[in-house]
Amino acid sequence: MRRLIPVLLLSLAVPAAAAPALAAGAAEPVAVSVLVPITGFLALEGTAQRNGAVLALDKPPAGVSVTYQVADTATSPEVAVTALQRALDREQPVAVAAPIFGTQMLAMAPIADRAGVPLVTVSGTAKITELGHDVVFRFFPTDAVVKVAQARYAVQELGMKKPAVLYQTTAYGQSGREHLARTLKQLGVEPVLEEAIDPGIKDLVPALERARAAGADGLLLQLHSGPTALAVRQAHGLGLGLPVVAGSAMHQPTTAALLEPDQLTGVCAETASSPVSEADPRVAAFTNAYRERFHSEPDAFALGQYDGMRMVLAAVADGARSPQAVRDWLAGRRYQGLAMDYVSDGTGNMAHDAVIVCYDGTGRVPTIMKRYDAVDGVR
Amino acid sequence: MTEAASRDGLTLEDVEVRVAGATLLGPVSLSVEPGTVVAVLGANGAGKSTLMHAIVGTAAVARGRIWLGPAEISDWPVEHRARHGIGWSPEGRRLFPGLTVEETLDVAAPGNKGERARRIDAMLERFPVLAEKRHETAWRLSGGQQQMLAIARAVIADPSVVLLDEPSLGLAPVVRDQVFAAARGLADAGAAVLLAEQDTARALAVADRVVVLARGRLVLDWPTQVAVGNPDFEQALMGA
Amino acid sequence: MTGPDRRDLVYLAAAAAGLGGVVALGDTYALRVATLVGIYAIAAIGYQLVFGRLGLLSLAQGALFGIGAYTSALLTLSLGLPAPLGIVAAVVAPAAVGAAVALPIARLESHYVALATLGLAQLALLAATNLELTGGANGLYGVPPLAVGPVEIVGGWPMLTLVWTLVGLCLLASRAMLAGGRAARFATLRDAPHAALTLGLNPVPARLVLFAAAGALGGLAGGLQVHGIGVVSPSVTGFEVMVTILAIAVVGGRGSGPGAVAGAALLIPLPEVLRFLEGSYLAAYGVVLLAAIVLMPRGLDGWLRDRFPRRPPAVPAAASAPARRRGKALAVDGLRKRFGGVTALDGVSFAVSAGTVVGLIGANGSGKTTVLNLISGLETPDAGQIRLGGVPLAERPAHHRTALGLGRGFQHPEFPEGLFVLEAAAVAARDRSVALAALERVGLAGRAAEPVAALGAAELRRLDLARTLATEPGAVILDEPAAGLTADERSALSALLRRLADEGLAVLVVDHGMDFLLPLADRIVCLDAGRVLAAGTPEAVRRDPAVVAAYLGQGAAA
Amino acid sequence: MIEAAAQLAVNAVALGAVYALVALGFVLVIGAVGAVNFAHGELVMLGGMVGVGAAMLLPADLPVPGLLVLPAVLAVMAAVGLAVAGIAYAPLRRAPPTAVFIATIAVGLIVHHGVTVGIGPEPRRGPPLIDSGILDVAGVGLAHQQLATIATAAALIFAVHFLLQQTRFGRRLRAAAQDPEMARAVGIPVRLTIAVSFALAAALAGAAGLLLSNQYLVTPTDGGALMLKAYVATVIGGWGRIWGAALGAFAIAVFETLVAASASYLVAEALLYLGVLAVLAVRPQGLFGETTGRRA
Repeated sequence: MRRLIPVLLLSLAVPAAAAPALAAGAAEPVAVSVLVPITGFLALEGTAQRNGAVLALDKPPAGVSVTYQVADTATSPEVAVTALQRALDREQPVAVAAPIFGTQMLAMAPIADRAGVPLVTVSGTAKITELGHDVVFRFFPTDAVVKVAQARYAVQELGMKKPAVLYQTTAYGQSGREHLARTLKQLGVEPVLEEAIDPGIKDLVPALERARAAGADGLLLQLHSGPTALAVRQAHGLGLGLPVVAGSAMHQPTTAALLEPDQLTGVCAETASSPVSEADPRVAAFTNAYRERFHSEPDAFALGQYDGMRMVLAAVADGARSPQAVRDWLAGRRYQGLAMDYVSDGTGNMAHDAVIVCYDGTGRVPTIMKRYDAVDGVR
Repeated sequence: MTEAASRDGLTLEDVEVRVAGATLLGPVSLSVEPGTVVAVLGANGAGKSTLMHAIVGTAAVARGRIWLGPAEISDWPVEHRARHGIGWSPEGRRLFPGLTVEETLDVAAPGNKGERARRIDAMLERFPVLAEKRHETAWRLSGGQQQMLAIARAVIADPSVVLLDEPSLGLAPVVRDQVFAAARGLADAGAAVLLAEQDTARALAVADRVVVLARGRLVLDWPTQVAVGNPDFEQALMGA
Repeated sequence: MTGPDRRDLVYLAAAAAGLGGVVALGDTYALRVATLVGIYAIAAIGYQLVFGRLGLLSLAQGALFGIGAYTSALLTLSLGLPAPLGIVAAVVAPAAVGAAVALPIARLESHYVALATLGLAQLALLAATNLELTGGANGLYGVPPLAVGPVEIVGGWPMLTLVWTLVGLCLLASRAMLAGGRAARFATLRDAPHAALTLGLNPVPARLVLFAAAGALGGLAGGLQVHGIGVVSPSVTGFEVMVTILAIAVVGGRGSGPGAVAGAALLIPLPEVLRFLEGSYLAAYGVVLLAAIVLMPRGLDGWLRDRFPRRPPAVPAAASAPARRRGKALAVDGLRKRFGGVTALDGVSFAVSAGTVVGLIGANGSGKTTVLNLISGLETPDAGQIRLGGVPLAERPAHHRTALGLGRGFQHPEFPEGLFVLEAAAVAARDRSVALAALERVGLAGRAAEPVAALGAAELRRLDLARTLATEPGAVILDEPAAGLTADERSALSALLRRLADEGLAVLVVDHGMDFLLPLADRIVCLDAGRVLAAGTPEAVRRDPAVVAAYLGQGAAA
Repeated sequence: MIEAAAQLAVNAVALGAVYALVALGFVLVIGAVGAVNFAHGELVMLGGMVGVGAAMLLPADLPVPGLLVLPAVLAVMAAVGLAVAGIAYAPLRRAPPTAVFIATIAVGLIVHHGVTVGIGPEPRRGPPLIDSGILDVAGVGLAHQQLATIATAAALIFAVHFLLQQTRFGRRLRAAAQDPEMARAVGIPVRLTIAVSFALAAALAGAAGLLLSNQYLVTPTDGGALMLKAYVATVIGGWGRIWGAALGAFAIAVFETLVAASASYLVAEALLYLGVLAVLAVRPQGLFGETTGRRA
């Protein structure tokens, strides 16, 4: 045990200065902490978050100097809280890039609230902005926005009357299912099947067969990347011939990469944006920079987190040097990001637009089929 | 067989085995000539099995030396000793329960496939009861068949030293006779046979020499003819 | 105890150094990590009771942790119960679950214990993830912090103090649970189950108590956790928590409470130390964990044990406790037993009067040990009756027979790891002076303060007899007590058995060596192939032609 | 409806065959050293990733890429198995079994996070075994892929069966697993057979990973669930029994496909674990009993 003491001490004393200080200007650097899940079942989304944040933080606007450090929040609230506590104590950040994992956000929000440090996230879990902690800023439309877009597109554009909903037994899946059900009800449509799917499940044919047996006329997916690709592929293989409107996982280029273009024919997905689909030169520049830096394709989570961190940096450039000042700036300003324009609805929801992207069967880059702007009536 | 004279014998020189500080065996000095059966008698716990373990290598020798012919094998690993002439049929037989008769013999036989098949056939010829059970798994054999298999497994590599530990345990009298006949046959074929037994009468009937162990020590080492009917021998045995 | 264990001093020094380190760092983060260490330490102290002391690889401790967390969260959130009451419920509910599963699970063999507990844990995880009540995968949030009156304990020093006070209390509670010779009894139940049964130790209450205690501590840790961070999600019932607790227990040293604390202090901060490696830190954690287990296969506590051996127990000054037991006659009548197709015993009857020694002889496989197993209750006869002092035994469980006055010695006695001679002898004794008296009778009193591991095979046999005598039996049955003894030892043993008989005990001795039994026994019973071949005085049996034939063979008899 | 049922049955067989490969490797190590290799699920995942990587090295548009990389996956994973034996088992031969358990947990962490960091967290698709196509059998469309998966898994299972039952090496391996000391005393090099068991187990895990990776994709987080399935299959089948473990694996696959299709995944999973508990309540020795380690 005695030998462990130095280890223990070392553990608590690893200096925050380990991160590279990227002094870009003469001004005293501000710190930002990037706390996202880069291991575990949300590692894919968390890595996109990290990459988006890093891309923004590496090139701060003129006159702003920023240091940052990345830490993993893994899969439990406990680890996220520890990481946040460490960041607050050791890094004194003006803002935190916070995990996409809603459960972790629920645990972190009260602590960040007490410290007055804004949490900038792309988590879709509706509840994180409903608890009165005015430090949570969400740069991705909540489920209350994207699920509305998904349901409306399925019902109003594709004419689904008897959809089957397949959702993951994770926070992402369950929250999405809840909002899908709500919107479908408002649209007067009742799902013929709602099937919960554990992430450890390999074969989705049983669920697809149940959908067929229930007489479904379309599939609404709320699954993570791998299972989404599997559902699309197995539905194609079974020859179900049903239209598919998937959750945001489907728009991720990593998901499309798992499928052949013909399997993607007619598959649509909701998302906040689709960086690889945009012709806008600013978005294209982002996409190229992302590819060059990370050798992978950016998705809407990366872009949302990028926009969020850019807005934080804009606040700093505008003279906000304290967490409180940055928080106030985020809460009070409108910001023109790459994916959309962001403005708080008063509770920290910054993104209010959703898009539906679809694949036409010729490639793995989707086209934006429909934009749902200001779904929640904000702006 | 004619090669008897060229075979290696077994020699133990002041061998001691200790476990957790207690001396279980020895010091024991003993030699077994090729072509002879030496019967090891003594009560349970007298050290008969420990003696065999020491020779096989499954018990560490704390002191003393063991020779196989001209080679000292005291430090050899177990499998090395097995491959160079020590065959062992342990107390309780310890067959591999999931293996068939043929498989059991195969894993213990040396040489290439043809050579092994030849040896297995020879062994099944020598133990006809096993021939009809060739493809039966070991745990389904009767006690006598299991014992025959254990002996066959011990000798299929044609070892120069054969150790038989309580081979007659739990067997019907007629089967016991077969086991002892087999032990004698091994010696007649040139092996040095060490036979630990409780069935004194049958052991004496096939042994050239008899040794008595008591509390880990050798208390008597006589030719069989001298021992049989000798009251001192009887005393040593009953008192052991 | 003769003063504090030096190992405890090492632990205390380490704890003081750890506290110093935390004070020196002083920030909320350091306090939080230290608090987390304490929370996992509590769960692991509990786990040590089942995993270490009962020797069962339970995979449910993580689930019990989760049940505690959810119980307290639900009660405080939906019923508005004050958090301290929630914590109480977080202790009670998992304790009840632990007790409820203790018996059905503990009768399973090792890997099946692991699977059954894993199955329960998976069901708990499934429920937590999919029930509305538990908030689904998102879990429950906004769980109020612990509060004393208006003062909230949200983190920092108050929470640290609370958690580590509880760690201390849990260590004391676990120590109390293992005091008074219970540690030795649990160890005997774990490592020497047959001996335990014949010494009258009942495994059922031990399992109930230890499983319940493990559940209580697991739940307490879960409750503290949930009120500390304000949310609970299914990840608390997940396999990762279980693996963490298991790793802490093994790295800390199986069975040791302080080891669990040390293991938590090593493993919980480790990812934090490695944080600078970003994504690779968990792989690095794996490397360190591997190194730790390879360097210390028996854990930190085992490693310390090698350097600071446990102090021997205090040996009572006087060992003059009078035996309380009166001699009782033992009789078996018509015992039959078959194993599969083999008839082991075929109608065996004989009696051992109080105050006499009866020798039971026969070739290997003749059924001697089976007779002893039936008398002591390790096996059940197919037919026949066993009476001790007139009381029928055959229907009673093995551990009841000790209380009725039966003692049994084994040919190859089992002893648990790490005990001292006196502790091993006292495992089923009324008190230690009785055990010391028993040691004196077998000539081991002088070695009472030595570790059992230091004894030789012959001495272990005597120790086995001593722990049997320490139960103050009215009849003893011994399996080859003289095997492997020297001539001097045999005559001492012979004298001892004679003295026991003279004190009124019924003594039944199985042996091979005629020279041992002939002068000692009042009567000899000779078994052959499961039947009584001959019975009578030693001289008569020795001259019996059937016995001579069986022993020396026809050739020698002729 | 009959078509759907037939389709599901084929899926159950395909999944069961692959799970059986997973369980087979798991049970081999248990048989050889009596210890649980907790890293086994991660080795399956690693095998899938090795297959993905190896396929990248092949020129595009080969007819049977999966079958071509299979030998490479087997070889690489066998080497990994030897490494696992060398670092997580050999130093702990004399240590308590729980030490091996923890050591393999550590190896699992290293593999899992090494892969996440090394090649990224995203799901991957392994190479198809053969060309994609549908074989029509009595109105039921059977994907070539699936048939090839079943055929490959079956071939490997029977190869292992052949190796264990029909070759001298396999017999020696079984003998060493049943009584190591006695095996040495008849001249069997037991340490070698143990090392080979680990290599074989990892190679089977790798093959399973390759088969899963095309049919069901592979992500670095797959290991845990696969490990649980192997564990459950092994215990249902009777600890240490090769064919029992394979049957247990099929039982799990049946729950995951047929039961899930007629009820739901949640019900299927709950029923599986309740069933396991019920089996243990009635038969504390597992469904098919336990023989390994018992003496004749």
